[in-house]
Amino acid sequence: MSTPSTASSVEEEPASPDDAQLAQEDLRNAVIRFAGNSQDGIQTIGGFLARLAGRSAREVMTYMTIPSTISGGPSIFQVHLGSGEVLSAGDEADFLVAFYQHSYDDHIASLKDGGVCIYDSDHVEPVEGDERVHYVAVPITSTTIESIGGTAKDRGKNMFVLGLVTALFDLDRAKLAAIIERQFGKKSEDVLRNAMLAFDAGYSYPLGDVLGRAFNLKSGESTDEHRVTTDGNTALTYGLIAGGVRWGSGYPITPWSPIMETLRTELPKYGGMFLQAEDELAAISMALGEAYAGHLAVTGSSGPGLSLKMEALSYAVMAELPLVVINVQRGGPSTGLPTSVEQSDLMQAIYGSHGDTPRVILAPKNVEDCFYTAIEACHIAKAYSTPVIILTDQALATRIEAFEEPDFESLVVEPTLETQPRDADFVPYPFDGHTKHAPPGTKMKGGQYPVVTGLEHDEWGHPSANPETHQKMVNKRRDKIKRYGDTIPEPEVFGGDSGEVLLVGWGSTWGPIREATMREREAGRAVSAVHLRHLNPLPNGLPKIFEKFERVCVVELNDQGLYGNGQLATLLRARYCDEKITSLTKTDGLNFRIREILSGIQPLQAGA
Amino acid sequence: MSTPSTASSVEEEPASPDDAQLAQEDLRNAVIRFAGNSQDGIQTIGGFLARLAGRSAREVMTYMTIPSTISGGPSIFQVHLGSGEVLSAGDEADFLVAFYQHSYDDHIASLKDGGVCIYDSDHVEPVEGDERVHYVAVPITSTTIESIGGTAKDRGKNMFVLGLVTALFDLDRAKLAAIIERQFGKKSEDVLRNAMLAFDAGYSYPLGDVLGRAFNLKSGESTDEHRVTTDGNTALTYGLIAGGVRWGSGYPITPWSPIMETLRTELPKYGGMFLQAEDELAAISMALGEAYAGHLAVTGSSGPGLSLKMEALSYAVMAELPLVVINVQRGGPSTGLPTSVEQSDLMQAIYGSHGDTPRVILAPKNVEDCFYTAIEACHIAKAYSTPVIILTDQALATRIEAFEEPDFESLVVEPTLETQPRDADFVPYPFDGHTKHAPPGTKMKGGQYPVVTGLEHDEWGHPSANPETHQKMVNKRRDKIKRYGDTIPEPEVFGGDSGEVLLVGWGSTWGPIREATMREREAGRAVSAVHLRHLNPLPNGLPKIFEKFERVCVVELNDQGLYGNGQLATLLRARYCDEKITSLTKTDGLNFRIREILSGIQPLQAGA
Amino acid sequence: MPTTKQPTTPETDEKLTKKDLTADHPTWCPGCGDFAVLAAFFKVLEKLQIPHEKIVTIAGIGCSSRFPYFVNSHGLHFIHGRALPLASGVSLSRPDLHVFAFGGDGDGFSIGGNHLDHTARKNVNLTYVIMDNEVYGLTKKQTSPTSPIGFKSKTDPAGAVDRPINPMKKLVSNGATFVARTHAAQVKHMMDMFERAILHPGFSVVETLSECVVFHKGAFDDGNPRKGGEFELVEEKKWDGTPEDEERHDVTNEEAAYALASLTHPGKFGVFIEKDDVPTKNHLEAQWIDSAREKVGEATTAELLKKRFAIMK
Amino acid sequence: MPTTKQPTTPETDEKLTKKDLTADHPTWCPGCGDFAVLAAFFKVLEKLQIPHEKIVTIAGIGCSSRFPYFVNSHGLHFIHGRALPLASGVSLSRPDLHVFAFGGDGDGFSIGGNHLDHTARKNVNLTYVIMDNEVYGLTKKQTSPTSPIGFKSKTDPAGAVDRPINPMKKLVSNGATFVARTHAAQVKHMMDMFERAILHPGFSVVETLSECVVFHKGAFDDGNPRKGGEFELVEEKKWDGTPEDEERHDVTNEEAAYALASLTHPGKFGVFIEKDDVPTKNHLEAQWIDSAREKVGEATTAELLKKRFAIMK
Ligand SMILES: Cc1ncc(C[n+]2csc(CCOP(=O)(O)OP(=O)(O)O)c2C)c(N)n1
Ligand SMILES: Cc1ncc(C[n+]2csc(CCOP(=O)(O)OP(=O)(O)O)c2C)c(N)n1
Ligand code: SF4
Ligand code: SF4
Ligand SMILES: [Mg+2]
Ligand SMILES: [Mg+2]
Repeated sequence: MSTPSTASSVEEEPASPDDAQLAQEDLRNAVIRFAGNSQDGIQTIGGFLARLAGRSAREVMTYMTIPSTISGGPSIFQVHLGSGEVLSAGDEADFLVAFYQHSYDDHIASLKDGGVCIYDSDHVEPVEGDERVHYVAVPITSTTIESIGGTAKDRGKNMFVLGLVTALFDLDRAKLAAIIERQFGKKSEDVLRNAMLAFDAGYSYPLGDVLGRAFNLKSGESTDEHRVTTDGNTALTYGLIAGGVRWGSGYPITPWSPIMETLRTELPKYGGMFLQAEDELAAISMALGEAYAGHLAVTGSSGPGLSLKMEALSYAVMAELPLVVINVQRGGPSTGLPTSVEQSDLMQAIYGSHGDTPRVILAPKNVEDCFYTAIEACHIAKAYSTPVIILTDQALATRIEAFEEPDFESLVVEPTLETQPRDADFVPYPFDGHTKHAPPGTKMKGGQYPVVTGLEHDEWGHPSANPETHQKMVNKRRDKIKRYGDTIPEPEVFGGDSGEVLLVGWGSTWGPIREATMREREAGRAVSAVHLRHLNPLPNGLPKIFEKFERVCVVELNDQGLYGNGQLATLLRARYCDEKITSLTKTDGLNFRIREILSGIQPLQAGA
Repeated sequence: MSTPSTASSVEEEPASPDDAQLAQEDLRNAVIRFAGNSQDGIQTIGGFLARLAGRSAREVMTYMTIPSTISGGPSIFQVHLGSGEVLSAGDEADFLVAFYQHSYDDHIASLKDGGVCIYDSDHVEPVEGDERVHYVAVPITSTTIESIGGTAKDRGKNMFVLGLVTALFDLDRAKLAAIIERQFGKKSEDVLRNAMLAFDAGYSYPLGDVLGRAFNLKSGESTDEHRVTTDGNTALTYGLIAGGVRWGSGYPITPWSPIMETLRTELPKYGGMFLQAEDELAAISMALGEAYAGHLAVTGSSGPGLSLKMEALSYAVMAELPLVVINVQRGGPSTGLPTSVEQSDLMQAIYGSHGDTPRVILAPKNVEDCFYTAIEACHIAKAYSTPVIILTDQALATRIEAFEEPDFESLVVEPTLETQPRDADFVPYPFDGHTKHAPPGTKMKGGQYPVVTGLEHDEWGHPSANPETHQKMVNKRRDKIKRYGDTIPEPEVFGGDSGEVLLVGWGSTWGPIREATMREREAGRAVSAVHLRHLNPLPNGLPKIFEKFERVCVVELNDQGLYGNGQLATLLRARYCDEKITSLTKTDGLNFRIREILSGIQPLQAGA
Repeated sequence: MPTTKQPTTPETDEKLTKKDLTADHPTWCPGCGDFAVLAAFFKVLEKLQIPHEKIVTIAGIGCSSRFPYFVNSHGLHFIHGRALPLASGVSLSRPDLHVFAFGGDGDGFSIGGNHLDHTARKNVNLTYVIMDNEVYGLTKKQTSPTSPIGFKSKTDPAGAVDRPINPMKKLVSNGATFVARTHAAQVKHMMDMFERAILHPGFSVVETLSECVVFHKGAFDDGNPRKGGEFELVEEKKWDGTPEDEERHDVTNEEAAYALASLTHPGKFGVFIEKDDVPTKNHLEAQWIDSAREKVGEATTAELLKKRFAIMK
Repeated sequence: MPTTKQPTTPETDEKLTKKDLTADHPTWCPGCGDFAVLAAFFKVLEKLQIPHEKIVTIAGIGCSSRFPYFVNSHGLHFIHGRALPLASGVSLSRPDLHVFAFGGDGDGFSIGGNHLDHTARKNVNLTYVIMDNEVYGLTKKQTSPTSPIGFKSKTDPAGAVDRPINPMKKLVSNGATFVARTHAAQVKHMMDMFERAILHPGFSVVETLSECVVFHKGAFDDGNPRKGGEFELVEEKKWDGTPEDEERHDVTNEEAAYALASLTHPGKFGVFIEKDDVPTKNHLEAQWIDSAREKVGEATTAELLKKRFAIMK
């Protein structure tokens, strides 16, 4: 998904609902204009907001236009929310929500300089390179369809947008829900349920730090033409291409689909191709075929699809084939919450396959890191001839952030097909673990051709049930990954390198954790944070870091499990047997709010 | 697989290669008669044994019969091994290995009273109820086919039997391998490889304590008509039936197949049916359909098949459907070693599915326990409406042991279909976690019918993305399993309840660990053992036990992983953060030998 | 007798109405073809008066697979592509139920294609309604196995290149014993097909062209007279010996059905295959159970197990 | 030009012999039909003189799937049922190779049945040899999807009850562009079928009846004259305009092929389908790549990425 330039307007800090709240404090008056068709029930949105404001301390004034035809037509609804005194419905809007191209065309002018235009990217194509305002693309129509299996008349998109705005301005969700209930409860229980489905989807949609961005511009930063703005799925996709991926295969699933769609559209330009398979089993099999053929290949999916790939992943470990596997995590288990964020697939990534299957797991911390993590995964997969799983998530996938444009010249890896003839002493599975397969097409000077296999095997790939051989091969596959592990840089501590509480995070919780750490330190509390991008193997050197803190609290978006520990916490406790490692977890489909982290670690702090 | 009565002849101690070694010490002279067809190359077996004995301290004398026809025909080869002085090839045999019915018929008489008859259960049907000798059924033909993908002429079954005998008498495997190499190496490398494949398969075939049994009889115990003799797969299968399982579905895979074959053959007698599916995905889906229909259903497989069931297992947790799932573990990863024992699927059983999926994992400790574990799994699955995974393994599956006949009257659970009408206040997914589905066919007095679903849902099963709902439902699914966990009896310590080293085991290592513990205690060392049958959740009360020992060593047949801990050790360390918990692991496709455990724990002992 | 016991539910004489069957308001987009499928399904159930508690609706994942939420009956919303094996488990273990499976073209022909073939050859007694919109709807417009060549989607921006599968050829050749084809814009015809499918003993499939108005608009206009298309019916033999009857389709003739399946889009609508002489798997397995039960007679579970363990002594 | 580079392997003029192709001694049971399949495969490769290093043998799991170990060529032994998608990945990403897939009836029609249909409709350029013994061999005699009704196996002690799938109907209807049927006891015929399959542009399948002498002895005697059976050939049209030719089979006629497929066991042997006019997926995707590459011209990867990122500014 591409958006017009808002380069100047984006700070590097990651998005999190609370950033919105932060910014909102400085926001005196907000004029929001909803432009769409009356059939979409945009009046309803306005009505709800007005009522909410009415019930809150907030002042409010609204106005709307009535469509010309009864059958409905273009229409707008404008709300002026204010913490101070509100004198008008506002002539110029701070925010414009555009449902259709015509809404955008007719109303973009009413948006004040530096205002924010949220548009339905399923219908609207904004003017390229318009620097006057900030653009935020949200696939309103399709995300609503996704979240409720359709868009059920006017109870769909408008409720989604209402949820979106509620999160954006950190409005009182509970109060609004109550109002909605009173409204739809009358009609019927299931109408209400559908409305809430859409509302919750909008509320949990990761908009990113929209307000934050707006304010930086107000504070008049100069624009920087070296910065790019995009979402995590896009950044990851181009990271793969930069890393040398030219082939892959997948099957659609939210929120993974955009990656495969972009790869399929883009790879031909680079001389490669991404294949849509009939299911996830075929997808990973095709990708393994491409890998065996000598290419650096990728496959990916989300929760349910990853579970289907576990058998072939076990093969990839046994056969020692390089493969990059993407898991865009979403709410689980089972079909769960397809459009919500969660980090509950970590253990599966490590232990999901049968047998002992040492493999590499990485997790990007923000949108920019999605790009670099992808490149890193490519390097590792090739260097150690191993599957590498990247755990990203629904929030990173769809969130828009800006970052320095990568230095492609220095980063790009050109793929090569290593079919140069091999000498007679070549073996596919050397006991020293330095496996480098000879892809088909390679002449074997010794005249003996290799077999790649999933049965336990000798160095030549011949099946073997010999006890010593099995033991040696298991050791080899494990030591190979340990050898890689020793190359992982020791993580850096954010804050001070000693103190009371050390927060540990992975993946998209990086932002809120960092934010919380800063708040605590501002408040004079000795809280620091360390973020892990390498989850299997874990980097060395953590004990040195941990020992300088009284408490180590692992903050993650998964369940505390049967023994009170989240998934990463479980791994850390198992490796280091350090009782001071505890967990702060939640699974409500939303990223951490700063205040949730702050209150969550309070019990760990002195005087608590 | 059924065997004629050898009731009297079996002690309750579990089998392990070392028991054979034990017994063998008392074994003065062993006369072994191999009876088959010359085409099977039984002479080769004899030849190898003779040469081995020649190269060892052992004395040896052999004789053979030449088949009448050139094309080959019935033939025997007899070997007389002895530690003392050997005067004849032995007229009466202590051991008879019968390849065919005619071999059995013609030579059973030559076996002395109390002798051991090892027969190919693929071809031989021994006389029912013959108490004169000990019968050991081994599917020689099919296991050889399985292990090498065919039986490749005379290099198949005979090498398998040679491996069998080598393990049985604890002969010098290395020496024999060398002899075999010299023999076949001449011919060609791959002929040798096939020979070794078969040899290793025979060597790792879990014969059980054959000699042990023989000697108990010699020491003239009185026979006990309350004891039954069978293998673990059979015991488990009838445990399921006793526990109320009437329906199920599966797909063939070694060593799981015999369970599904017996269920398919037997269930109709009990008014149920086991369905052969087109693959493992369909198998677990059919079983879930049977469960949803109101039955207690079972599915199962081995490693690769379990990986394919991970997505549907995630559904079973989300939808809260009762299901018993069997995993007959074998060597991994991937296709690995289909006919060898390993315990490397524990982590997958717990963490293999996407999302947070709390579920119950049990593991039987010996053949008898397979029966009772199955019944226990049935109870749990129904009582908590949850999937329960039983982790058995290839050794337990095929090993023959004797045990007290179960008291069926008191154990049998008659299945009932609970379609009695439900009141208007019924909900399928109560927040209190006491889920009891109303199967189709149930009249709903309130007029509203329930939906069973894999999407996150409210109490009625309606999809919901509401943050509070998701959090509450995740908590509920977890707390339900914790509630069950609190009902698990605290494990008992074998040996003394305090001391230097506590060995911790699970599954089929129970025997060797127990044996090793006894040896240590005889030698005056303060070693005890605790065995865990409940792996998820773990029983409470372990810290109380651990604190009384200086070292806790977890003995298991899987890899030490990236951080030096086996799979159960990892779980224990994560839960208790107790550094004294260490690991003794191996993955060579064989169960632990006593001496491997003894030497393995030496470093943990004082003076080491 | 140790077979599974079921309490007999009290007989009721209330009539089953559309109102009883209506559950949540469907979440489908306005204009989605699936609304009509649901309406037709309600009407047929009303007509056939199947006991309310005996109706079971099962689906995989997809917009169309949301079906069970919109029918007030026992229902199960499963995972993507596996609805049929699950439904088979229900049908085979509970012959007293009326089992319905619903799903889309991706669910049924892509990830679920193999289960469809094996359920068909085993002739499991259940009714399967495929809502084919020739696109992946719920995941927002990727090429599906029935998307026509040239169809522009998010995975084929330049237009699909792979030959689509032919659902009717698949169903005719895999041994399904009732195979019909209908169009969501033709409610009467849909009802007729659904009714015959439900009354068919064995595995019955109705391939229903149901438009996705958001991601594949107009896909089936060529089969819709109101959109200038042609809705051509399969003329079934009346066996009246008239010369016209020669021309008509014999629903027991597989090769003739295969020829019908070979017609180009929109093809013909109606019953392609209807074979009543193939035993259902339900029947065959029940026979096995009955004969086995007969042999064991009055023996209790405990007695049977004892007997079995006796030979292990 | 940032497309994948491959070092050109030095041309060699050594002739490829059976000896070069022989690897491990097959582990199959004495008398297993698969030995003959292997022998025929060697002979055809000898005849066609495909460059040694360009030959790739791929298989799933099963006795027959051990094939790659017995051929001295680049080979891969994969997991059960997924050989075709893996082989497709190899073929589509490496058009310079000759890709062969081998497997059994369980591997190909049970767990792998869906992949077979989708590989066929996409017309991926590779050759697939199915060794159908109508039983699960490696796992020791369970009913397979091609086991005849009444076949006694470990999972059907009283005899199989499910209608087996008809491999030829499946292959004719799923769009495979070359479909042949042969018998392991007829080496010459096998060789002929293999050769034509290999020379066929696109997805070619040879269904080969190959006896499992241990678990399904005599299964194909009815197609073996030496065992008193009949080996009836498909007479292909010569297009010589003679009246006899009327009767002969047109290998481009799907409905005629379907009729052939409907014959009862042992049926006829030979080529059922041979369509050379269907573009391969290899060709279609290559076209897309070429036109895309043309548009970008000499641009390097870095330049292309820069260009893409520019619009994100
Ligand atoms: C294992 C798995 N893979 C992929 C998905 C994502 N997914 C959900 S529905 C669907 C296909 C929808 O198309 P179709 O079956 O035709 O139903 P429609 O929405 O068109 O009615 C896909 C790919 C999933 N939920 N589970
Ligand atoms: C996922 C998975 N399921 C099951 C198995 C067990 N298995 C191995 S081969 C096979 C079928 C063998 O039959 P077939 O494909 O016909 O080959 P054959 O041995 O008859 O040549 C099965 C079920 C497996 N290895 N992996
Ligand atoms: S997206 Fe298409 S298939 Fe789904 S509900 Fe909307 S119109 Fe129907
Ligand atoms: S078991 Fe059957 S298929 Fe397998 S090698 Fe032996 S004869 Fe061949
Ligand atoms: Mg569809
Ligand atoms: Mg077979």
